Amino acid sequence: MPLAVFPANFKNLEKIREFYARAARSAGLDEDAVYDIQMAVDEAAANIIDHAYGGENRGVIECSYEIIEKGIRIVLHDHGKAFDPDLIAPPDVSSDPCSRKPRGLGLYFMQKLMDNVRFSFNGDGGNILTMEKYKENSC
Amino acid sequence: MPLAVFPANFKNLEKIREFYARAARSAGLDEDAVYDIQMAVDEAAANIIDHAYGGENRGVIECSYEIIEKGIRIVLHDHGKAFDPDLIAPPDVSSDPCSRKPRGLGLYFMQKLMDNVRFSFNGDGGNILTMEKYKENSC
Amino acid sequence: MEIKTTPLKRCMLLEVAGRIDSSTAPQLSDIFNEITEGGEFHIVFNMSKVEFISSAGLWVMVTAQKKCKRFNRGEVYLAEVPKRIYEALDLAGFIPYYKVYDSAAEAVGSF
Amino acid sequence: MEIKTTPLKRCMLLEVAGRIDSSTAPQLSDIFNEITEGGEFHIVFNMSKVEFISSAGLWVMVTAQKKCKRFNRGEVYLAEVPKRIYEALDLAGFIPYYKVYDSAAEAVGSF
Ligand SMILES: Nc1ncnc2c1ncn2[C@@H]1O[C@H](COP(=O)(O)OP(=O)(O)O)[C@@H](O)[C@H]1O
Ligand SMILES: Nc1ncnc2c1ncn2[C@@H]1O[C@H](COP(=O)(O)OP(=O)(O)O)[C@@H](O)[C@H]1O
Repeated sequence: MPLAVFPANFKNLEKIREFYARAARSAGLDEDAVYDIQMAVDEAAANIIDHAYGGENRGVIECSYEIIEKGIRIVLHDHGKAFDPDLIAPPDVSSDPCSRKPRGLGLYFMQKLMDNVRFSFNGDGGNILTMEKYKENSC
Repeated sequence: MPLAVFPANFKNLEKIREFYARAARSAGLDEDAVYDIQMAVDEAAANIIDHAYGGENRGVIECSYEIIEKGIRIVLHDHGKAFDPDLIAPPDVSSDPCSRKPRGLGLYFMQKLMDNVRFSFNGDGGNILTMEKYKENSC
Repeated sequence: MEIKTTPLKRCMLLEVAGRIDSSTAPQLSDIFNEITEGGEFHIVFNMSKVEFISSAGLWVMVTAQKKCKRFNRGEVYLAEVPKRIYEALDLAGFIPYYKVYDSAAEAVGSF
Repeated sequence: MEIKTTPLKRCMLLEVAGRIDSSTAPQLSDIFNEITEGGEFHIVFNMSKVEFISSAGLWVMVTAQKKCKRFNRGEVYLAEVPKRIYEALDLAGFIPYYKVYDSAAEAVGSF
């Protein structure tokens, strides 16, 4: 599993997106899928910075991936705060955004753009987010 | 001397420009010079149609060229009316175009865009316009 | 991210090139604030050169739209929105809240 | 030559793609006449896709400018003029008689 470790700050979001874009291309995914992956990992990493670490530069994000038969499996590992994704209500994307709180799109994008999204929280072992993206003809 | 004969009508202006564009490229002229040549031959051929023949489809325009050391020599040959270029006053390009008669730019463009412009009128032998365009570093 | 603003007779033309993520969204927010603090609430946001936008950037756009539409004093029009940016706006449910034009010229000419 | 017109709030946006020579200039003339006969004398001529223009085309532009400026009722603005087209306009001495804008959006936004 190729691995890259980035200090958890917003400047590094671009590097994280690029790291996974290259990985996705090498896994044979098309440019639409590459873009979806960039959006999903951006939201995931931004959440780690914002919510798990509660701010910039309070830890690192370990980024790894695995090329699988169907496409790519992405793993983001952090040592911040855990949370319960099941308690997070999905956004109401049919309501007027001007009257919504400007929050809650990140997890939603990850779920919409990726084929499989799983969190696991392991105490001192840290938090692991696994997302998979499949090629056009896989499911 | 490669030669192409076109019925003298406006539809053929594009073909005449293309004929000379290809010739100019094969003579090693750059794209700026190719464009200048296209403008000059367009004006020259339009004048033959408008003034020498007095309208469309009353004769042909014989288009030939010669690749010379300095660049290209273009020859347009028609059998329309002769005229005396020395009697044509150059346009006053510094005056308000809205108060000018909408005429008189063609010969001016030919002279400005080409390095050498010569008319010769030979009675039944027809009228011959020779224009030369030199490469950047020739003069 | 690069930002260009062009004040026009009846609106501000805003062009952004590059990526709008959590790192650069604050700059976009600043420029919208600068425009509205200058008293202009009619904005054409030409997105043709936006290569990436995350939810952080999308929310900045919503905040700007909200501010501009307040008191009926103006609006943010979008122009030349690239396919992937459009899809993100659509996924977020934001498309119904913007007039989207094929060209910046048409957007400007609709104020 | 392809022609596209887009009526906007305060002007007509005219876009022409291709070559304007003695063969196609009459079509350009027709479209200018159609616009002005429709009562619109504020025209943005987006030339970005004009590949060639001869004196025949240049004179059509002058005639349109003359008609639009009459009685102070309007003007033809030029936008996105390619280098070679600009040079032809310049050689003819026509540049001082047009406002030339880098983008159609700016031209539209200047009416
Ligand atoms: N990695 C994370 N660590 C801790 N909490 C998280 C994490 N990701 C998301 N959350 C929680 O889920 C909520 C929704 O996240 P998200 O959909 O990304 O929207 P936003 O980040 O804009 O609030 C967050 O407000 C936060 O409470
Ligand atoms: N090939 C030609 N045969 C006859 N007369 C010509 C020819 N070319 C130019 N002329 C004369 O020279 C004048 C100026 O020509 P030109 O500068 O091309 O402008 P325009 O064609 O717009 O009048 C023409 O009006 C015409 O009287």
